[in-house]
Amino acid sequence: METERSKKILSEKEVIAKISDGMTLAFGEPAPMGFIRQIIRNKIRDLTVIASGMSLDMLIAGGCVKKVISYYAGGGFGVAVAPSFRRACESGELDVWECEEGILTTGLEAAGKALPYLPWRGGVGTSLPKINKDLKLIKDPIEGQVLLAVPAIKPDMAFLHAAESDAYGNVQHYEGPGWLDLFLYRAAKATIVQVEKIVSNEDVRANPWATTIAGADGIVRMPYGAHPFYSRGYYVQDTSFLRSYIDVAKDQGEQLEDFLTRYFFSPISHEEYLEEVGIKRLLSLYEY
Amino acid sequence: METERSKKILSEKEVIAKISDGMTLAFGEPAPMGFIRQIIRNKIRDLTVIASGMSLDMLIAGGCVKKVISYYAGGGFGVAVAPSFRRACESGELDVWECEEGILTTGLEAAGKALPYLPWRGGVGTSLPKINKDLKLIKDPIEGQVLLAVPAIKPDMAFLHAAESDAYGNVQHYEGPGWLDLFLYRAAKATIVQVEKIVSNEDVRANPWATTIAGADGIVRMPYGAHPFYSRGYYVQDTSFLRSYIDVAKDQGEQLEDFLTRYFFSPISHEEYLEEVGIKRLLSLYEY
Amino acid sequence: MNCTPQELMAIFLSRELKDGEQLQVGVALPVPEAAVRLAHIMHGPNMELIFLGTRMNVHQLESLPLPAFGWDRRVVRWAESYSDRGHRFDQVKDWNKRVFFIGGIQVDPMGNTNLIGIGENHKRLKFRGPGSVGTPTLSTHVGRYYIVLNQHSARTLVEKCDFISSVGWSSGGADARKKLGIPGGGPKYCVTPLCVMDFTEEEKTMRLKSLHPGVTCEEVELNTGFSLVIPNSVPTTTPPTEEELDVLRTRVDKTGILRGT
Amino acid sequence: MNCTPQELMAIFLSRELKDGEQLQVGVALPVPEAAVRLAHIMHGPNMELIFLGTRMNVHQLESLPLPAFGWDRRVVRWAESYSDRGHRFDQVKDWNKRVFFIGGIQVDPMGNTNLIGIGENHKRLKFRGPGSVGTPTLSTHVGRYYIVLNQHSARTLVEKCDFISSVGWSSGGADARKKLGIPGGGPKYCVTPLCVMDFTEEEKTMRLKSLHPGVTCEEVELNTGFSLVIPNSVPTTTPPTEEELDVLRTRVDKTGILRGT
Repeated sequence: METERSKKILSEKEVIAKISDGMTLAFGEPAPMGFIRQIIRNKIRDLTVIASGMSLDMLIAGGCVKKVISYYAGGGFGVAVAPSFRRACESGELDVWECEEGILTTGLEAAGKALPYLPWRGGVGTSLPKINKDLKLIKDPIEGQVLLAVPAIKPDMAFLHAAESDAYGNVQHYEGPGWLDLFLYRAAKATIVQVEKIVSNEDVRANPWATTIAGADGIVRMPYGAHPFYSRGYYVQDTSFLRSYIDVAKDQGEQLEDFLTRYFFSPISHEEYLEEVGIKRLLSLYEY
Repeated sequence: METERSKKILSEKEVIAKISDGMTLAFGEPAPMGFIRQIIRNKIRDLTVIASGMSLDMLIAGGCVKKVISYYAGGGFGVAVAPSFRRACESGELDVWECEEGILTTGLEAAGKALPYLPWRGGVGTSLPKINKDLKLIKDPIEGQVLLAVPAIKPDMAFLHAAESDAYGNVQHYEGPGWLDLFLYRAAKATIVQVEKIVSNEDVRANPWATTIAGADGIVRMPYGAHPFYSRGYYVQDTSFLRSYIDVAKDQGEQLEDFLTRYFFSPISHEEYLEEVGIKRLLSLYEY
Repeated sequence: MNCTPQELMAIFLSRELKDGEQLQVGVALPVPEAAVRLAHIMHGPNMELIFLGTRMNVHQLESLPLPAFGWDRRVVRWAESYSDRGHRFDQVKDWNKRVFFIGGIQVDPMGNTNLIGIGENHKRLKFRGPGSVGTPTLSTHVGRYYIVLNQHSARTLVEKCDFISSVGWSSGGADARKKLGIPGGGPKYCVTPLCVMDFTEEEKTMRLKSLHPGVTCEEVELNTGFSLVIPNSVPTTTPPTEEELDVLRTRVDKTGILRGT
Repeated sequence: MNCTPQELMAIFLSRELKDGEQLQVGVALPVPEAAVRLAHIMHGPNMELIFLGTRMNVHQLESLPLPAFGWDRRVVRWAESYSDRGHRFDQVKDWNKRVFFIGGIQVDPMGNTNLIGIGENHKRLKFRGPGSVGTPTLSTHVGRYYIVLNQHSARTLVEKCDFISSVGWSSGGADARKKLGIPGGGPKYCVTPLCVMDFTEEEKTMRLKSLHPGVTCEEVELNTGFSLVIPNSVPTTTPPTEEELDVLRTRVDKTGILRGT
């Protein structure tokens, strides 16, 4: 008789070994920054990404992205649009699979349901089916209504950040996952989650209803892994850090290079990154 | 300035006043027996119901059902098929919209998403589209795969049983809702929930992730309201009661009439029903 | 009544919101955020507020401070439930009682809005916008919505959007949405720092409804990139009552975000 | 080795199940329930058991008693998560590592099964069955499944099902499922109290694979309503080991449900 249940805990290096150029990768909310920093540091190229906002911007600034399945890339701090995303779009070097939240989740649901497509109404009458030829206007077979047929969106891997997991991949977010996380998990071929803390299986079974992802394919322990974003129940976002990023990204110049070098390319591990940020700064981000 | 938030607590009578002959009603799991008993006692007729198993059988025995959207009507205790369902099907007096779990939930999801249909693969190659003409075989517009188009299923009302709710309709099941409950809630025009206990809004806000139904249209306090079925966290099913029902239902004769009279037609309220069952019997159904 | 245009906009919008409605506000939209909170305190004990996937009723709280930054997930401390548990769009059929607020980098006379970008070629935009977020689905299904602009400018209010991310009244006409099979009620007003605009009953093109105190028709026309319908007589936007302004300043916008401080 | 046919069936099935698989069992199916629990203890520390919407790994428990009644939701006491939180079918793409067990009021030579009813006219059946439950979707997507019958009878094993609720190998042939676009692996074996049957490689019709101890070919043929493929030599179903029977009786079926006590 076999008696050992296998653990699913991975190191940062083991995760990077699973990623290759050209893959389709999906990133949850808050952004799994530990993974994103490693992807940038390891110079993964030509990715198709499902990501949004400033973490998407960092992936683009890091040179990793060829195509983005995009519904939102806002900036903040007086900048309406994420600067690197904007530059890459306006120069024509980034492919944008233009969509919106309902269309994105519809395509992800189709993948999870092993269907080639699902219909959706949001987007009918807009420019979306004109600028994204994968979205087809159809007449529904029952009543003849005009709808969008959204093809299945199938990420190779989903990367998420969560509060806790046991060693077997039973993930529990604190107060609910980011809005897209479960869609990505259900659609992706594999899901790897970075967590603030690894807890016992008994802790998980004390409240199984809180298990949001049952059976992640890999778990990486990564305290402060969402920095500079928030991690619910642990810390708030580091607003001044994000402001510095926007400030240097606006010009798309040498300062951005310096910033990337300091925080993305130089630290060879998550711990090294946290050393660079400094413990005083991290401890100042308490959540309440 | 208005200062009062409205409560959503209803009496049994107020619930019955919302129901009329010919409606499409959906019943969750465990069966909301308090409502079902009132529906039978008030001789509501010609209903289309989404229900299953023995509670469906009771609704049929009570003469309320014209059509059933059916995926499962098993019996138990050595009887493979619910007896009244079987009799009504074999005599041709009951319309059966034949489906299965995936098709049912697909139709309910279409309703919740305000779509005329959704596609589903389970059922392709079976007799289901032959014996249920509402299920159409289609070719998907992206890859040409053969799928079933399932039309939206739109219940007028959903009736559910849950552990707890606050006065404002924030329902919290104990350890998760019955598998169909949330589909029914999202699809139905209105949802009314009978609960073991009404709790404070502060109790709800102490664990918002446990809120399974946010904003039921009506709440009825009904301790032991699922009897003879289980109520998770409160009591297990009353197996001997269910066995008695099956025993009298098998013959579809006078004994069944007596049973219905005793437990369904005579007690004019849920409390009267509980008196008939008896407190000793109820207290014996503790859950552990 | 001395108040900023942003305060007036928030107070105007707050009066629009009815008790019992579900009010959804996206990130970094201080005027709609303030409007919703003010209405909830003033006349909306049964309103449901939806911020960042969190659904709450906080009528009982003494104050509803605007967050310093719209992306502050600490709003969960007030949650009664999550508006999505990984399935944000499973109940859009009930969104007829939901109201939301939309901005735009371009808005045309029919209330169609553009968050995608400016330029002729989508593969090489002159100005890349932030993207549609959830506005195409929201504008399709909600009972009604409000276009809220931080600036009233001819660069934003244009004859024709380069791209449409949310359909308002499409190419115009009261049946425009019905013809597309879009169930929601569409945009009701466009609210700017200068004025409130509605849509004509038949053509569904934008019409001046009221001018904020001190603003002239000419000023509005000069800053509008299309020919706005101007009625013979245009009233002034009803000023705030003392109570409204007091509640706004002492119980909602305590730090003065709408006063520009 | 003295054991009941039900015990032998459970032990045979338990050997089929691989570590790491997800095993889903419906209500009131004691043979598959016992098989799954036995496999979990014997060689499946990474199996995931799914009963009644509850997902668990209970390898560490000393015993996994069969519930007295299949509908006993107290199985939640072992839950690590719920297999559906109101969305049972959102991840069927991953069901290739899931295994399930199906019964039937009729089963044909291609492993198609009928839970709907017997008769020619669906509006007036001679015998109304319980309905398809989730079997059409499960049989479409799971990696493989097992047909498990409580009785081996010519009334159940028929030439043609009056209705098909779950497609096995459809009208036959190794590509039958592919032609229908159905991704799952289909039925692997049909297990009864008399024997185990598999499906021929090319035609995909039912073939005798092994006879339970003491059962003859003639007995099987007499009780099968279609012409079963019978190879020249038919082995006896491998009997239980002492350890298997011991674990089954002392750690799974303590009350003797499979022994008929």
